Amino acid sequence: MVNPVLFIVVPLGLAFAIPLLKYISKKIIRFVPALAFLFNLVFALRLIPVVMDHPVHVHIGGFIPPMGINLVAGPVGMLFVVLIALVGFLVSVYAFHPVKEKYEDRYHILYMLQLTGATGVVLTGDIFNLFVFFEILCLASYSLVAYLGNRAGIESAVKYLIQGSLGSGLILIGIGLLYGQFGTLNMADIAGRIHSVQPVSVYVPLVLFITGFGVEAALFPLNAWLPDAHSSAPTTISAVLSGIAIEVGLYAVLRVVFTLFGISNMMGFFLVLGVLTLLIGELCAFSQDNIKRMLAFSSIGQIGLLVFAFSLASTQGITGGFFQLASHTLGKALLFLAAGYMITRTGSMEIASFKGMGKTMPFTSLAFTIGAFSMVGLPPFMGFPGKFMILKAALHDGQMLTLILLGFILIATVIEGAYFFRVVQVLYFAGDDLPDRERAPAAFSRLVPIFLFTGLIIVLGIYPSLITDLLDASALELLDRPGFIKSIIP
Amino acid sequence: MTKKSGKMDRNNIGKWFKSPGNMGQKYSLHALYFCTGCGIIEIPPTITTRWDAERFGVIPVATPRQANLFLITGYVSVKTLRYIIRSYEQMPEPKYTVGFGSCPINGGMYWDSYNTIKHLDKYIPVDGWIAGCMPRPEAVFVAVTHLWTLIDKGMATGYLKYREHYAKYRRNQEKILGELEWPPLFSKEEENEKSREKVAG
Amino acid sequence: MKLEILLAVFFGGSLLTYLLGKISKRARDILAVLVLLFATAGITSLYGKSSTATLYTGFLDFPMVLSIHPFAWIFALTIAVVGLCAVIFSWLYIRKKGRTDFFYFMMLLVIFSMIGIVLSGDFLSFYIFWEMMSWSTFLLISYNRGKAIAAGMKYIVMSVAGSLAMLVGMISLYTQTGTLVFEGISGSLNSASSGYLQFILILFFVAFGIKNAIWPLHVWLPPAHSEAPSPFSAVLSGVLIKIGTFGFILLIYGIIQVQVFVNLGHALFNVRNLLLLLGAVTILIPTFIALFQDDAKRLLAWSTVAQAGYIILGIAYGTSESLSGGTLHFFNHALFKSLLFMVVGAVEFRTNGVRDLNSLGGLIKKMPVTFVAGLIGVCGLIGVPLTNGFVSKWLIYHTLIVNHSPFLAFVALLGTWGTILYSYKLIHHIFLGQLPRKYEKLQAAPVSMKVPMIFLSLTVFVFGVLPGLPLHVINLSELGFGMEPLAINMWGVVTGSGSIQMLNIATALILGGIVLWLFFRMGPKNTRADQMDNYAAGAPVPADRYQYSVKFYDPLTRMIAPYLKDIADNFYSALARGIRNAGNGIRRIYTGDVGNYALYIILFLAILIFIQLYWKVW
Amino acid sequence: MKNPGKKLQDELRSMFESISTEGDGENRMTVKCRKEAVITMLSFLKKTGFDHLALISCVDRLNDNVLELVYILSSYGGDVAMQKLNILLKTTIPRENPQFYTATEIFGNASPYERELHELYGILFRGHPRLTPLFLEREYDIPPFRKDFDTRKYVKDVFDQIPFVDDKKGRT
Amino acid sequence: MVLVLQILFVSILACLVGLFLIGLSRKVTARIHWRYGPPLSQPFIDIVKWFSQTAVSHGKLFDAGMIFSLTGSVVVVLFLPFGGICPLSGSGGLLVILYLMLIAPLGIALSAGESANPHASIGVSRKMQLAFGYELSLLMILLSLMTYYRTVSIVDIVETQIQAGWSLVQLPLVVSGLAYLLIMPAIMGIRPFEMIQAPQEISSGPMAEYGGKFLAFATLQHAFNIYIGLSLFVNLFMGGGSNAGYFLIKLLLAFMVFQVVHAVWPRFRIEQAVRYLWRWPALLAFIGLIIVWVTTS
Repeated sequence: MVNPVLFIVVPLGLAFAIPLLKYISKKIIRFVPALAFLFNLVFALRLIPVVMDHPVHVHIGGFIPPMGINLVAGPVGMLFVVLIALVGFLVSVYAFHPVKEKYEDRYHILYMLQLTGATGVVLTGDIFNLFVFFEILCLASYSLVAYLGNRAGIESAVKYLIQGSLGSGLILIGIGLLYGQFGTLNMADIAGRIHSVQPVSVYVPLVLFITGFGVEAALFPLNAWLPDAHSSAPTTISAVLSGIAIEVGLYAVLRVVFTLFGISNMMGFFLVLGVLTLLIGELCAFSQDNIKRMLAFSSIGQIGLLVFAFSLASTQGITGGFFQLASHTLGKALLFLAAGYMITRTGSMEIASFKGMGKTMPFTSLAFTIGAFSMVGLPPFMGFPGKFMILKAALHDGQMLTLILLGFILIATVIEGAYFFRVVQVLYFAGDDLPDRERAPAAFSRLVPIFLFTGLIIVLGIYPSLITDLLDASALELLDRPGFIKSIIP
Repeated sequence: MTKKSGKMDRNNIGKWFKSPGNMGQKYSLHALYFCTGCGIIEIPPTITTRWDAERFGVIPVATPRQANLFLITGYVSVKTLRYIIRSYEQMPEPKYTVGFGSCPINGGMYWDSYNTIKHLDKYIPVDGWIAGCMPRPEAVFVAVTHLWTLIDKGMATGYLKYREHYAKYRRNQEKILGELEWPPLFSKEEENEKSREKVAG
Repeated sequence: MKLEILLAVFFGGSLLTYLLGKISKRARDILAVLVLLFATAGITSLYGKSSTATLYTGFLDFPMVLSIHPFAWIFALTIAVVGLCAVIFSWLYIRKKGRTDFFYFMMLLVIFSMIGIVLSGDFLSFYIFWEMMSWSTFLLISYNRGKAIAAGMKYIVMSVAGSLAMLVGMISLYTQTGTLVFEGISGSLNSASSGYLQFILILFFVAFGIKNAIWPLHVWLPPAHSEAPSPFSAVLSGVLIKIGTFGFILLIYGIIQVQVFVNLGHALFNVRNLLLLLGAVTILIPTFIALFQDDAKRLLAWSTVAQAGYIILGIAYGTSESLSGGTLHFFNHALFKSLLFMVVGAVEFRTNGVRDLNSLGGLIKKMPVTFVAGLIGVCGLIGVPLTNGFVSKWLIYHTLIVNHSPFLAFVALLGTWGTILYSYKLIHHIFLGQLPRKYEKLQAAPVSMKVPMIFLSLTVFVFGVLPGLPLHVINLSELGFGMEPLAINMWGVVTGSGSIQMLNIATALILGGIVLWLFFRMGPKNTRADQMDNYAAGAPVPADRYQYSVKFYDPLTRMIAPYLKDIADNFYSALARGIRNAGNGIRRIYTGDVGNYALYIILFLAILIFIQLYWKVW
Repeated sequence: MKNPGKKLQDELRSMFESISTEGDGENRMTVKCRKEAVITMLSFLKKTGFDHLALISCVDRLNDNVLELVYILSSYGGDVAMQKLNILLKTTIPRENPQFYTATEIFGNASPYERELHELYGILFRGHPRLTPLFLEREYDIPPFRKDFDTRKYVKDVFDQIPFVDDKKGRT
Repeated sequence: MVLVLQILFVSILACLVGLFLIGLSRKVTARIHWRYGPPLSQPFIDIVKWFSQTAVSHGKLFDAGMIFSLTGSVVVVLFLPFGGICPLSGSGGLLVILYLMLIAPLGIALSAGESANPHASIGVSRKMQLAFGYELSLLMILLSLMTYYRTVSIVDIVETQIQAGWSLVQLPLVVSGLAYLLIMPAIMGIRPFEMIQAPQEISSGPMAEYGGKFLAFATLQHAFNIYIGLSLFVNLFMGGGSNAGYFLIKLLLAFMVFQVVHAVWPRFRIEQAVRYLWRWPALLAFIGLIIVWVTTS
């Protein structure tokens, strides 16, 4: 039974080992990130059965809570660790082909830092430690967005930086207020004593946390950075950003709202906010003709759907939300990788330039189509059970507000179907049999991750009950706040 | 010799059973008026109230397919000959032609004109003539009654003559009109086969 | 033959066809037909049996159940037969075109998913097969590029909207009754309030209405049918449209029980009257629009929409006779409509791609067998007594009249006369009239196209003269729904207030025909005239300018035209434009200036605090 | 404008030399001129208001071996008095292979008249867009309307040569 | 055996009555035009003549279509009660009659289409439009009858009329009867609505290419058409007659009403005809249907 700390330590250590390894030979540094995340993936999967019955607690430096920093590896945490490790490993395999010759080692270091930050955020039980890892994640993302060095990349990175830092500033103020109020930084401890204080003074940190983490989680007004960042970042990075970074931001918001401050009737506001994000994301995506921006806006839309699912605040809703989160991570990573690979062939990001790609790159376009069908929620693919569970939860909830919002969700899904099918049609049917470009030999390292993602989407689409028990456990962990508190502070 | 105009034996049932074909043709002459020249002015009075050709079963019809009496009223110019021949050939088989007025007989007052046809029966067989430079309606009825007697005696066989001597007729037509657009109506072998059957019948 | 084996082999077969196509085209064609033959044999062997089999429970522990009962059997058999004929038909039709493996794979997938829908015993498998049918149809409609892409897009957007509505309806049924299996739902549904039932009916009405092309939701059908490749549009308009009918029958007669459905909700404003009204409108308006069409397949597409109206009338009326009339009309319509599409496809194949009615003509001289098939198809469409269309239409009219709703009967009968006009226009423009010079050297339809056409024409006749065969099976299914079956014998229907005996009508017509034929042969032999020897006031017949087909019913259509603006289509395009403008508008929010973004964050903070002050949320 | 014809006559006389005009100037006036002057005369008259060319006809004067062309003009556009006036413009051209200039540029409707004259009198109008036969079915070596065309001889050797279709059976 | 006799009797008699009525109509028209007119037996003479002519045929469908259309008319006659006799009443009511009545125009349409003559095609398209015109009101009238008597079979309607008196005088059906009167000339194809096969109109429409035998069949079909239109009217609205003689007198009476109109009226153009048929008779029929629907609901 491996100690959860290793999930953070190993990638961090290897990240800083890269400059040393560079002197031995330039080639092997490309394989280091893959190695690190393979380790994470294997051991995380081994840890899941353990975590299922009782969460694993690690007290760093031997200090017992609420003094020192402690890591809490509950089902939620492990779910995210697995997702991060899986996507990280496959994207790093995709990155065997160098994105750009110069500064390749810096790319790999930042990439590993980014994902270590993400893993750290997910596992930590201490709000300041949460902030630290969150900062590592954001900083690494800022620099990676600007990695390509072209004008668009730098400009969007700067915008992302400004907004991100504003958000982090707010979080820091929130932590300060909480620390001033309760004198401790341990989540469980704060959660236990949250109601002993009159609400107004606690409400301000809640709002600050939500806005801070919301910037990273791309809620409606806060996500202005996302379209530029994702479209100008290199393919692998935008896959990771859409796949992991936003989800981790959402995890942070969830952890704050559910465990730290407990459920309140803020949920109605979050329901509306979620559907608003969904509608705006889908409508913007509908009128895009650059494929990466379209996928970015569709990520915003999906986040809105997740927020709606989680704010139903019922076990079914949260399980559905987690399932949809997993399907979005895999689906969006697949879409970005496939689109990126096709962009290297067509040269431009315009959808119109993808005419007749069905003939020249059959496998990638097939993968893209399956990804698109899964995002829209067509049955044999992973998106369908996700939507199915969310709808079930919403209908089970049965209030009038939820039903009306459900109507909006359906309209948004139709719009989503419209623009995804439009791309599929361009791939296969547009263009009157132009002389098909010669089918270049597909780079093996690029196709493997795409195939693995597609396989996962189909398998989980047909047998969703493989991972539902893990999701139920994580939903329970989120919902029964006192259980979480008791398990950390005996 | 003036043949006594045939009495109307329409109600003689015996004759109906003996030769229904002839009787049918006699008492239901559906006329196709080829209105060339001045003769057509005479037709409306014959078919309307005052002279009423319908008493004898003669009614105007629209297309040659439905007609068995072909009335050519007035002078025949070279251009209209082409359409007369075409209409005549489109009529079903027991068909009778009647030249109306003196022009179809021998060119009438246009006897020396360069573009009128002098003797119509050089080009299509004509069974009966009605003399007069535009004969009156009564003359039409006399012609009709004469036609009855001809049909009775089996002498109104212009259509058979046309069929037998089609080559001669065709040659005359081509001599006047030059090359004709439609193929010859009776090709060689069909003609002798028909005539053989006629002889046998 | 167990159901899962049937479906598994079918799916495996279609995958194999795709792969085999890479190796040898001939083998792929034969395999495709073999797969369909196997399916047809399998289904026929299930006659009369009604069994259920749970497939697997991997999906969120909802059991996926397959079940067969006589009612589903009719649908399954029709789908298989029409699919078989379409695939045989497409042997030669598709050979010249590109991407043939893709075409066969998708065709078999569509037929597989339709049979899957019909055999499914619970809503989950029903929905999964429904979605697979939607997106494989989408891929097939946009098969031959150009305008087909827009048609495919219109189709998929509407069918996604429809299936989402069904998903919501299905899950709300689950929340109400706790199970997704049909029997379970119908068992525990009687407790539900009539308002809830009406809500469910409206939701399912949207889903099935779109597929069944009921009037306001029919907008996708004409472009989809005229752009899809002909063999597929035969399947599309023959059976795929009727999956919505299957859904309606399943819902109204299977789940909600027809007595409940009939007197549900307010006396006048209930779902049944809505369906009846829309059914009537669906009969009238498309029939008039079909008069205007100049493209053969678009005309047939509009006629499909009109005939779907009859079926809706039959089903929504609720009596056992109207149900049997509706189902029989589905069965008949599948036969003669796919026959007509094949005829148009054969003509299109021979004249390589000409579908415009005004440039064809006189093809009877060159394609006699196709003409006879087309004529029988058209007679079936109109409902001429010796064909099967007559029996089903008679049943529908008889119930409408006897149960005292003459206005619906009037609309349906008027629809039939509209059908006569546009179907004669179809036959006249393609086969009758002057043969243009450019088609002088046209060969007849190839054998592989003639066989399915002849087979379908025979079925149209056989079921016309012996309506007892299909009616017997329909009676079995009505017993399944717990309704008293119709009094039928082999030759027709015998009811208290009026009956039809096809024996008398058939013998009268045939004997009369023979007597008159002998009477006709009396008298001298007819001489044969060529088309150039027609009456043209003595003038020679001008070649290629002597065919009257443009603006065929102009005096009539000129009168109707001002009233026939296509309201539904304008509404949908306006909606699409609205969404696009909204999209562009909203895109303005992301102005690209970081100052605004920072402002947004602060704004968000302000809103949150405002909520707390105002509503004391926390 | 009591008497438009009088004014026109002296106007013409001043404009063109060697023309002679007679007629009372009330309703008909004939103008004779050389064949070269016809086209300019026509355009001049058209400008003064005689915008309607009623007919072009031709008289075959065999004995003085001349074909006389007559252009009949009338006026719709001019003022009321002028509308009563008809002008007959006459000119003469030699009989052997007669040629003349076409009037179609000035009066569009002249082309059928000229085709008719070409067919029936054999006058060749140079510059005519489409000088094809108009009515006649058959070709004639001497154009039929010429006086030296002997119709009786023509009938004798064309129509009478065609044999009757006699029939042994004595059918008519 | 009795059935076969009845069938023969009814079909031959119907044919004779039809032809006689055509002869009578030509005689009456002539008399109204103040001229003698042809003998009453003129149609029979015409048919004998036509059968002695060699006709010109344009192909197999040309003949088959003609036979198909005449068969349709003959079979319809068998379903209509002729006085007391109705040979095939058991197997079909008004709906079957309606559907059988569409075989005749379809047959002629097919054979005229085959004749590849645009006159015929224009004629057929006019015939179809006219049929669509009068069918609108005919359907409403028949529906009002069927709802009033609550039955689909025509024999029951005749029986109820024999006891309860003509339906023309039943109060709710008067309006429908009036509408029927207005559309009768269109159904029978006589003068105000004769634009389909009048010789003056585009050389007699569909008949443009019909020669000897075909003209005979077309006239027979026209005769049957007149008989069917009249007998439908008489059976449905004028009590239908308990024995054949009584029925024939009613037939003659009805025919004379329309014959007088036929003699003096000019011909409508096709769009005038359809516009008229869709305005006044349709309105009356619609009101009739509403009245019947309300009174018998």
